[in-house]
This record gives sequence, C-alpha cells and structure tokens, in this order.
Amino acid sequence: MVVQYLAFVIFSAFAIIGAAMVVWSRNLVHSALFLVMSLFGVAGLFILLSAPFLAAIQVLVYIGAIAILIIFAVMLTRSMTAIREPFNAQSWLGAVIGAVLFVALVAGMILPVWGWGSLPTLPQSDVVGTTRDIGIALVSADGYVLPFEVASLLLTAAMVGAIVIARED
Amino acid sequence: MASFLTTLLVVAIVATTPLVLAIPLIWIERKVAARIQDRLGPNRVGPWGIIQPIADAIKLIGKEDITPAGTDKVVYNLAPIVAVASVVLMWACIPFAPNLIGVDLEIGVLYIVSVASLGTMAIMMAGWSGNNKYALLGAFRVVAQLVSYEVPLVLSLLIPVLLAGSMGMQDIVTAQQGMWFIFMAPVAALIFFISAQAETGRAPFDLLEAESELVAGFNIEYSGMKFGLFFAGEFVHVLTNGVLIAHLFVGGWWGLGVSAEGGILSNVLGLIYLVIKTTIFYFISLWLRNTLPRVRIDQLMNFNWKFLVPISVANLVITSLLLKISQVAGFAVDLTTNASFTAALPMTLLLLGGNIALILGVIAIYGFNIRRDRVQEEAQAEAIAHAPSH
Amino acid sequence: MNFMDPNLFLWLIPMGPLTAFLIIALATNRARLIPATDPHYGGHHPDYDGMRVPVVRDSSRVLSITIALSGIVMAWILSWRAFFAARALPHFGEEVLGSQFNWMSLGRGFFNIGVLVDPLNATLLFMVPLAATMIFVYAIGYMAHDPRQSRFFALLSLFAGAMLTLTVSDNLLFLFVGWEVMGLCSYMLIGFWFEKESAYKAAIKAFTTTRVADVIMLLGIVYLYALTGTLNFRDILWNQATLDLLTTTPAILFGGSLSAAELIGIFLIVGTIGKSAQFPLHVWLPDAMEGPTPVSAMIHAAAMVSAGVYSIIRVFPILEAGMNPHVGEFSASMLLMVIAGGFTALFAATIAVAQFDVKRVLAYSTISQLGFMVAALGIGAYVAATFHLITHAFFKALLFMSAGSVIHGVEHGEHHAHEHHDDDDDDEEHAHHHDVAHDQDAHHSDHHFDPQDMRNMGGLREKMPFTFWAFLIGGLSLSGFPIITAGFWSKDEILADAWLGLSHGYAPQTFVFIMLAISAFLTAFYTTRQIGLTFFGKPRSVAAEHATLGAPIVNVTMVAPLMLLSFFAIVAGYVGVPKEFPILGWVFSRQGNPFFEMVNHSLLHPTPHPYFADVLPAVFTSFAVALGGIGLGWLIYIRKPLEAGQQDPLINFLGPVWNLLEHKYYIDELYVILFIKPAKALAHVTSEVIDRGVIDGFLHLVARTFVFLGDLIKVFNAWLIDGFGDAIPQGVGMFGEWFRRVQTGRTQQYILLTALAMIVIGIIFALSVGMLSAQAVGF
Amino acid sequence: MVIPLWMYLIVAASIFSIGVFAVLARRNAVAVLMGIELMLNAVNVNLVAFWRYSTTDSSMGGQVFAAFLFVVAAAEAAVGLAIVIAVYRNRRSVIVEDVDMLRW
Repeated sequence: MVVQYLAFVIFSAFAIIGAAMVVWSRNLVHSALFLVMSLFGVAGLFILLSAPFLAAIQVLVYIGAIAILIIFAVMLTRSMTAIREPFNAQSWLGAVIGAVLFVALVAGMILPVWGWGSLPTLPQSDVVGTTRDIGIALVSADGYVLPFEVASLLLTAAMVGAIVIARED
Repeated sequence: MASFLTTLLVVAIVATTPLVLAIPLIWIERKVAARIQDRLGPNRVGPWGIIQPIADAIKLIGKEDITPAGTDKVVYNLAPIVAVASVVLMWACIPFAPNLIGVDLEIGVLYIVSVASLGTMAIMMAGWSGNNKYALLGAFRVVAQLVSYEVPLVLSLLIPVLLAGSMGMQDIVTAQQGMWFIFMAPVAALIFFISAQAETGRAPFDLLEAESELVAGFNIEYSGMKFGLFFAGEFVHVLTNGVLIAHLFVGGWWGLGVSAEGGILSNVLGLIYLVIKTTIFYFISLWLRNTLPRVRIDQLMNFNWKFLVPISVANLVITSLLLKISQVAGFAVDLTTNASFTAALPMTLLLLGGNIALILGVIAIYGFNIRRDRVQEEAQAEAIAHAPSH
Repeated sequence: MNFMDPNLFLWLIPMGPLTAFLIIALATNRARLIPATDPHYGGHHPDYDGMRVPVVRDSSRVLSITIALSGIVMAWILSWRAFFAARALPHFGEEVLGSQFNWMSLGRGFFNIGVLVDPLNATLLFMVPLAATMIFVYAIGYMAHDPRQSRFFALLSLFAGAMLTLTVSDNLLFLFVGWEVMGLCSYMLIGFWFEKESAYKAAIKAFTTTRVADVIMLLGIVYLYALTGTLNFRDILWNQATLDLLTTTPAILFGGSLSAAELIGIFLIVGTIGKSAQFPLHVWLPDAMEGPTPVSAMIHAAAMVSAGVYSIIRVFPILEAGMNPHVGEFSASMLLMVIAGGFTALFAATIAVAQFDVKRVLAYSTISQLGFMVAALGIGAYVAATFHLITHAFFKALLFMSAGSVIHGVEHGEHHAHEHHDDDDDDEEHAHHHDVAHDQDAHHSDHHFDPQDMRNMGGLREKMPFTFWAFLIGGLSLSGFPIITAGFWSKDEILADAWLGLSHGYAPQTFVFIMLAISAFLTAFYTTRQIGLTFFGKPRSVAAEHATLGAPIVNVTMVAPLMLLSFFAIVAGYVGVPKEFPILGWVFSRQGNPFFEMVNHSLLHPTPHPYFADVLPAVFTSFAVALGGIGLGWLIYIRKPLEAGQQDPLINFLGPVWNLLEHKYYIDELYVILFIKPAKALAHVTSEVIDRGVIDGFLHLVARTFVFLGDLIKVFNAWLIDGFGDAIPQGVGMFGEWFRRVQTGRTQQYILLTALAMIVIGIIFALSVGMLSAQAVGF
Repeated sequence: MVIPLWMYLIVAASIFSIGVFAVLARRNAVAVLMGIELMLNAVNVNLVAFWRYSTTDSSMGGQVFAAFLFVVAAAEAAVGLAIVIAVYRNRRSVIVEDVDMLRW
C-alpha cells in the first residue's frame, strides 16, 4: 500500500508539475513535452484507479496522437515558438482567477463534501469492470451505443473539418 | 516488500533481455546482409567475427559524449532514452513461454501499441533538439510515416484480438492451440508484417535515413553511445516485431509437446519454438531490407492510405461479419477454451474463404484501375504522337 | 401515431390533393417560353403579339398529371376506407369517427380543430372523391393540348383538397376555410382561359357574388361562436342544451322577434344562396360555364355547389330552431329556405327551357336542382335533400362531361370541316391539335361558329354513340325517369315529404310540392328537348356532320369516366328505395330504406320516414311529371326533329314569354340597372362633386392653414425639440462609441470575463446555500 | 491504507486551474490549446475517480464517459490545430491577440 501511495505521489507530481511547466515554459516545444509528461502522469493515475484501458488509450491517443499533433503545429508555426513575451497583459488576472478557482474548488467543494474521513476507502466490494465490460457498455442497446455512434460521427466531422480548414488554397 | 523486490527483479530481467539480445542481433544482421550481398561480413574479431558487435559497443561507449552547441540539451539527451525505452517497455507483456511473461495485462495488445507510439515522440524530440534542418526534416518524414502506418498496423492487430476475444497476449497465444491465426487471417498477417516493417523504418521504408536526401535523418547530430541507443532501439524493434507476429499469427510458444498449464519442459520447449518462429520472421525482414530498393515518399504515403488502409478496414469488416455468421450458423468455437484443430477447422475455412475473396476482389479492383489508367495513358500517348508538330 | 387508426387517417384524406397541389405548384410547373403567335400556344391572342408566353414542358406536364392523379386517387382510397370503417361502427351516428387537436389558444381555452365522419358526410366521402377522380381522368383527355396543364391540375387538386377538407372538418370554421379556398379555386379556374375577356369577367363575377354571401355567412359563424363558445358540430348539434340556448336567446337584430338560432340560420343560408347559386345570387353560375368543362363539372357536381347545400344540411338543427316542420311549425330560416328553394327551382327550370347553349341548359338545371334540395331542407326533408345531393352529383357530373364530349366532338368536326373547305390554310392544321380544348375562343373562331349552340348540332347519336348513351342516362336520371334512374328516387323522396305536409294542410309544404312538381315537369321537358336537339334528327351543320371524339388515347380518358359515372347515375338511387315499394322495396330495402336509416342518424332527433301508403299520390305525381315532361319533349323535338335553319317550335308557341325566358328574365340587365349603373353613377358623383369639390376644397384649406402653422412651429422646433431630440441619439451614439470597446475581438478577454462571472455567481450561490462557511468546510 | 478520493480530486482541481490559467494568460494559440487539453484531462481524472469510488453505481459510466472525452479531445485538437495553422498561414501569427478581426 505504501507502494501505491508512492506511485500516487510520483504520478501526481508528474501531472501537476508537468501541467505547471506547460504554462511556464517559454519554449513551446518544451511546453508540449511537459504536456506529454503531465499526460503520462494522468495515465499513471488511471492505472491506480484500476482503469488500465483508459491509461493505454491515454498514452495512445494523447501522447501518440494529440501531443504529436501539437508538436507538429508548433513546428509548422516555428517562427513563433519563442515569443518574447509568453503571457498577455491580463495574465495576472488569469492567475488570480485560476487561484480563486482552485481555492474555491478545494475549500468549497472537495474538502467539505468528500473531505477527511468521509470517503477514505475504496468500495468494499472492489468490483472493477474489465475492458470487456467497457466494450459491452459501449455497444449494448441499453448502454451507450447511441453516444458511441454520435462520437464516431463527431470524429468523422472533425476529420473532414480539419482537412478542409487546413488545406492550402 | 519481498513481492516488491521480486517485481523489481522481473522488471530488470525483462528490460535487459532485449538490450542484451541486440548485441548478437547486430552480428546476425551484418552477416546476413553480407551473404545476401555476396560478401563475407565481419570475420576478424573472434571466430566468424562473432565478437565484433561487442567490440563495436565498446568503441561506441568509449567515444566522447558530445552535445553539440545550440542544441536543446535536456531534450537532446532524453530522446535516445525514450527511443530505447519505448521498445523495451513493449517487452513487459510479451510472453516467452506458457508461464514466462512480464505481466499478462488484460489490455496487452493495446499496451504494446500505445507504448510503441512513444517511439514517434522520441524521434520528434531528437529531430527538433538537434537544431539542424536536416534532422527536423527527417523527423517530419518519419513521424508522418510512423503515424500513417500505425493505422493499418492497429487495424490488422484487431483481427487476432477479434478472433481470440481478448486483448491479453497470453489469451491470444492460447487461442491458437488448434489453429494458427495466419490461416484464419492471412491478409491481416501480411498487412501487419508490412506495416511493422514500415514502423521500424527499415528498407524499403527507410525514408528516415535517406542518406542521399537528408544526410542521415533525424539522428544526424548524434554520435557515440547516444547514436548507439537509437541503433539498438531499431534492432530491438525489428526483433520485437518478429516476436509479435509470431505471437499474434503463428501461435507463439505453441508447438509439439507444449501444454498451456506450463511445467519446466513446456516452458523450455515453448521458448525454443518462439525463438525459431521469431527468427524466421526476423530473417524475412532482413531479406527484404537487403533486396528491395527504397520507395519514394509519395509512393509510401499512397501505398498506405490508398491501399493498406482500405484493405485493412475491409478485412476487419469482413472478418467480423464472417465471425458473426459462423456464430449464428453455430459452428463457431470459443478459441479461448482450448479448441482443437478439428473444432476450429470449419471456422477457419470460412474465414480463409473470406480472405481469399477479399484478395480476389482487391486484385480485380486494382487490376481494373490499372488497366483503365493504362488505356488512358495510351490514348494520351497516341494523341501526342498524332499531334501536329510545329 | 398510428395513421391506420380510422380516427386518425381522416386527416390524410385532404392531404393527397393538397400535397399534389404544393408539389405541382412549387416543383413540377416548369415552363418554356414561346412567342404568343406560336401555334403551340393554344390560346393565342392578338393582344399578346410579340410577347413570349410560358408553355408547360412535356416532362412537367406528364409529371403534374401523374402527381395530381396519385393525390386524388390516394384521397379516394382513404375516403372509401373511412366510409366503410364508419359503416362498420355498431351505432354509426351516435358513434362517429374523428379526432381533434388544440389549434388556437383563446381566452376561454382552446379552439379545437378536428376531423369527423358521421353518416351525413360519410355519404359525401363516398361521392366527392369518386366524382373528383373521374373529373381528373376526364380532364387529362379534355385538357390534353392546353399550354398550362400543370397549373390546371394544381388548381384542380387544390379544389378537390379544399372540398375534402370541408367534408371531413368537424367544425364550422374549418369548414369555412375549405369553403373559401374553394372560392379562390373557382375564381382561378373559371378564369383559367384568362385571355378571353368573357372568362375573366365571369371569374370576377363568380368571386364577388359569392364573396357577398360569404361575408354574411361569416357573420353567422361569428355570432354562433359568440353565443355558444364552440363551433364543433357535435358539441352544438348533439347537445340539447346548446340547441335550447340558441332557440331561447332572442337575436340581436330585428328587435328580438327572431331567435338567435333563426338569425344564425338566415346568415348561414345566405352563404349557401351565394355558394349554391340560389335566387337572387344565381347569376354567377351560368357565366361560370366560361371555364373548361372539367371545372364546370367540378363546380356543379362534385364540389362547390354541393358544399353550399352540404353546409346547410350540416347545420340543419340550428335552422330548425326548435320548430318541427313535420307538425307545421316553421322557423323563419326554414321559411326562407322554402321560398328561396321553391322559387329558384321553378325560376331556373323555366329559363332552362329557352336556352340553346348546351352547357347553359345544364347550368340552369343545376340551379333548379339545388333549389329542390334547399326547398326540401326547408320542409324538413333532411334525408331527401342529402339523397338528392348525392344522386344529383353523379348524374350532373355525367351530364357535364358528356356535354363536354359533345362540344369537343363538334369542335373537332368543325376543324375537320374547315380543313376541307380551306385547304390553303396550313396553319390551321397545326392549330387543330392544340385548339380543341379552347372551344370558346372567340378570337380563334373568326368565322363565328359556336360549337356549344344546340342549333348547330343534331344527329350526333350516330356520330358519337357512346356519348349519346351516357348523356341519355344522365338526362333520364335528371328528368327522374321512373324506377330505373337515380334521379327518380331522390326526387320522389322530396315530393313524398312535401306531400305528407300537404296532406296535413301545411302551407309551406303545399307551396313546395306545387313548385317542385312543376319544376320536375319542366326539367323532364327541357332535358328531353336538349337530347332531341343534340342527338336526334339530321346534323344541322357541317361541324356536327364530322363530329368525332378525336384521338383514341384522348378518347379513352374521356370515355372511361363516363362509363363509371353512368353506372352510378343509375344504381345510386337503389340505396334509397322505400321499404314498402312494390318488388324493388323487397329487393333493396328489406331492412328499411338503407340510405335513410344511415343518414337519418346524423341527427339528434331523427326525422320520421314518410309512410309509403300516405304518399302514394306523390309517387304518382312524380311518375306523371317525369313521363309527361319527357313525352311532351318527345312530341316536340324527337318525333319531328328540327331541320337546319328551322326555328324552335316553342318560340311561336310561347311568344313574348320565350323572349323573357331566353333573356333569363332580364335579371342580369336588371342588376346592371339596379346595382351596377347606380353604383357607377354614385361613384362618378362622389368622385367629381364630393371628393374633388367638397373634400378636396376643405382639405386644401386645412392644408394651407397647417402649412402656415407649420412654418411657425418650425422655428420653435429647430432649436428646442431638435436640440433635445438630437441629444438622445447622440448620447446613445456616444455611449455606444465608448461601450463598444468591450468588443475587443480578443477571445481570451471574453473567456476571462466569463470565468469571472462564473466565479462570482458560484460564490454567491455557495454563500446563499451556506457553503464556504467555516463550519461547513470543517476547519 | 487506501488513497482517499479527495487526493485525486485535488490533483484534478490543480491541473484544471493550471489549464484555466493557460487558457487565460498564454499568448500563443497552441499553448491555449494545450491548456484546454489539460482541463479536459483534469475532468477525465475526476470522472474516473468518481467512478472508482462510487458506492452506488456499478455500471461502466465513468470509464465510458472518459472514453468519450478522449474522442472530444481528439476532435478538438484536430480542428483547433487546423484553425491555428490556417490562421498562421493567413496572418503569419499564432498570437491570440492578433486575431481580433471580430471586434467593433
């Protein structure tokens, strides 16, 4: 269990530090790489949450595709990778809002509702769905087959849209 | 704590195996290449030059560790590590024998694919951090190639998953007790082999290090052991692909005298069978590399998007359809519960028929297109020939 | 929704033709432009020389016909389905088919519209789509060479759709919608050949005449709604409380001497007088003959005039106003019907005797027969009126289409003859195919030949035998030829009802009986006269000698409907044979008169069936008048047919009366003197003296005064009001100028503001529910 | 000793807040997109954590919704980056503030 805690701390640190560095890095390629790091941390959290399928998808989709895509975009707009001033004039306000949001979430929602002692343990039954269960849930009629089809339509539309937008002419 | 230490030990063993394997592989590769090219190959260090790769390794390690000026140092140094790591991580859930496996993940195949996609990341990092336009161009090409070929790779990978009804590697292997999947899905096996070859970036798909165009590709700024790591990563990747094909399509460690329950004999025999099968596919890969010329980038992309992807999609659809039909018709067997050869035969024949029909269909369609193109070209040529000259 | 539920698919009945109308009007009415002088433009017109006119393309022509036909056939199938589904109901009458939905939200609730099939409109559902479909089919042949066929079939579809809407509607307003749409269609169809002055004038005449009546009818509807709060037929007519309320409330007009029901009834009857062309608003109907013959058939048989009679039959319990005509009580509205109907029946019949235009005779006979129905309803013969409505629709449609065929044939023959006489006229040969439908085109026939004039016909029995038989069946039915024809049974029913009252000594019934008996005699006479003049003897013109129906295809579409309608013109009567009638009663009506038993249950208080033995004199009367009229006609016109150039023998016999009849009692001229001339004179006086002199002078004076005043105020205006007025927009403008800077176009600022707002709202919300307090957080 | 739910939630909340800051403050459009990706990830962590710790619901809803979020994220990235590229091609800039044609 200590190992689990250790893993949690490491993955959380990956996720949070990575996220912070995404914002902080002046070099966008570094930002993108830190994003990969953060996403990797999140994938680790998924494994801790007994969702290995999501972890694998996280790595495959986010790191293998989205991050690559972002890096591609960064490099295609290369003259802009190192803008002299990475933050805009309202950044202090943004920081305040981010901080207020965080405090409000933690102090206003998370701790009062799910805080100390309220839900410390995993459910006793500890029944964790397998990948097979996800698959069945996704395509069964009383499950999520309609959202699933809609999602596939969304992807098709996004693909067509991206091609149309980014095409030269 | 003890279990944790055991786990660590397993991790160490599993991670080291492919890296150690890489050393003899280099020798094998050079020897085979030499024989194919009618040469002798390495023959000075040790008997038949067998110690040559170790000497090379020592030389690489002994070289000065250069980080060129103007590079992004962290990224530059991280790239080779990620490259090797992505390949090595794959081995975590590749079975060696009935009981020998790092960890039999429920999502084994997906894990392997997702980890493999990290390699793309490494190449991107290497290409960008070197601060060299050739490196970056090379990286672009490679990434385009790798991302594209990942599509047919994954689509053909889904066929064994579909047949076995599981994504776990051991499950897939176990399901092939009575019948290898290559008989049920030859088209998928072929596509998988081609895409895997492209994923490793070897000839005829070695666009990433097209010396004549890009000097050396994404790793141009690397030298010494960092270069060596990329190199080792590539070798291990080829080997990994061999192992994967062996597992996914030709029954992995299954062979005469192996039982799924394990036992010393089974494990040893299983390992031997696996090595034999892997070697065969590894050899085919080398053979191809040393005989085929490099394709152009447009041919590469056309081949993928206009040929492999449609066929693999069609293949997936046909296979799942036929599976459903065989289920409805009642002669489908649950392969995970040790189906015998005879039990699996009707289903196999149906699927094989489907595959053959697919192949014939593809030949017909492409043959028609080619013929039409040729007719058009001839007509054009004739028009030019008959055009009044100035 | 399950549209196979008979309660629901009633909605679909009018949808077929209406959809067909939309499709044709919006999609398949593709035209190409050709010069107006082109022979393909059938209605070519000197005024249009040099213009390019649209002519329907062949593709859209075929498409339009197909669509229109499918629409009406669909309506036909659905209607008959509804009819038989309704017949299958155990207590049809008390139980009905129908459904409703909320249409408009009004102050006191919802105004519902819905559909309804009760025994009364079930009979119409049987007749209307059948007759309409026949007319559609006939029109395919009749209009085959018209340059605007798409438009024609679109309008015909709309016409049929409106009629079906009216038929299935379950309330007066919805009925009125169909009614008005039909008015529009009749206007557009009567004036379909608008190149002809007479046609568009007839259209305007029909439209304005019926409009006068419609407005009064609308008044009745509004008054009814104001009193009862509903227009639904079942709610009003099957609700004794509502009927009592209507009969006990004194009317707002005429000092309370009438009850509200009577006043409403009178208003509604006026609507019918307009729509069904009763005296004195009958003048539009003969002129409506200017439209193509299928349109005449539609107006006279299937749709428009039937709708008028249908509407008063529908609201009969209101018209009755608590009185019972069978015991000699008559409300004012009933008396109005008796007088208008009885008078019109005789009046129109006399005019019909002296007409030579083959369609005009039929037009006046329609008016006369409608008078029969109205008068029948006036004496409470509810079922008899309905019965006559149905049978009349069948044989009148048949007669019109046969007459159309006759005209078509004579027209054909005329061209044929013309070709032989004028060999050098090449153009005519082309025009011949395209002009056949334009039988009344005055400009075309510059040699003044009228193909509708019966004096130019004669002897067509041999030339067009099929048309002859069809016309004969229709004519005999119209004359009420005993026993075998439908017209006999329905007329007999009316006369029997009237006789019943007469035998009790009630004056209105007596009046009706006498008027209708004479009219029936005249009807039989003029019908025989028409048959004699048209079909017997020797051809009296070259055209009649060469009369044919034309090309075989055209022939088929024009002949088939006649066959079907002939069938119905005979057998439609057998559904209403009295039970006690010798032999036939036993054959057809063992369980009682089927038609009567069915339709009578539309009423809350069914009318009594006249006992056969009591009305024997009426039966003999109808035998006598029918056979007498036919016999007299035979004596004068068939036994010794008219020779070419010979005068009608009646002219000598009747003398000045003939003149009066021929000129339709000079009603049109009277209207010109009574209404049109005074109106024009008044308009002239108003325009010249009052408008120009008085009003304009006054206005000019006022204007000058105000101009002066205005100059004065302008000065004041310029600095005070303008200053103030300009300041506001300027202020708004300046504010906008300043405020629009909020729209920076920078997405991140927008998001920032959104996030800020969300946080503020979230905090307010959290505070309001007691979160964020130290206790809740648990510090 | 098991990791309590609130720890996951706090990790998610911090990632989310950082994402919000990135969206609000970074000038480069690609960085803004990265911020959005961070926010989506934080949401995903929450979804899966709640699913795992739910005592009442045994369905796969949490994971399934996380999977749908991947789809949305992929679509968003593809279209968003395509827009960035298109803007860059037309205006030679990927700075969000430079793309402010839709103002007064």
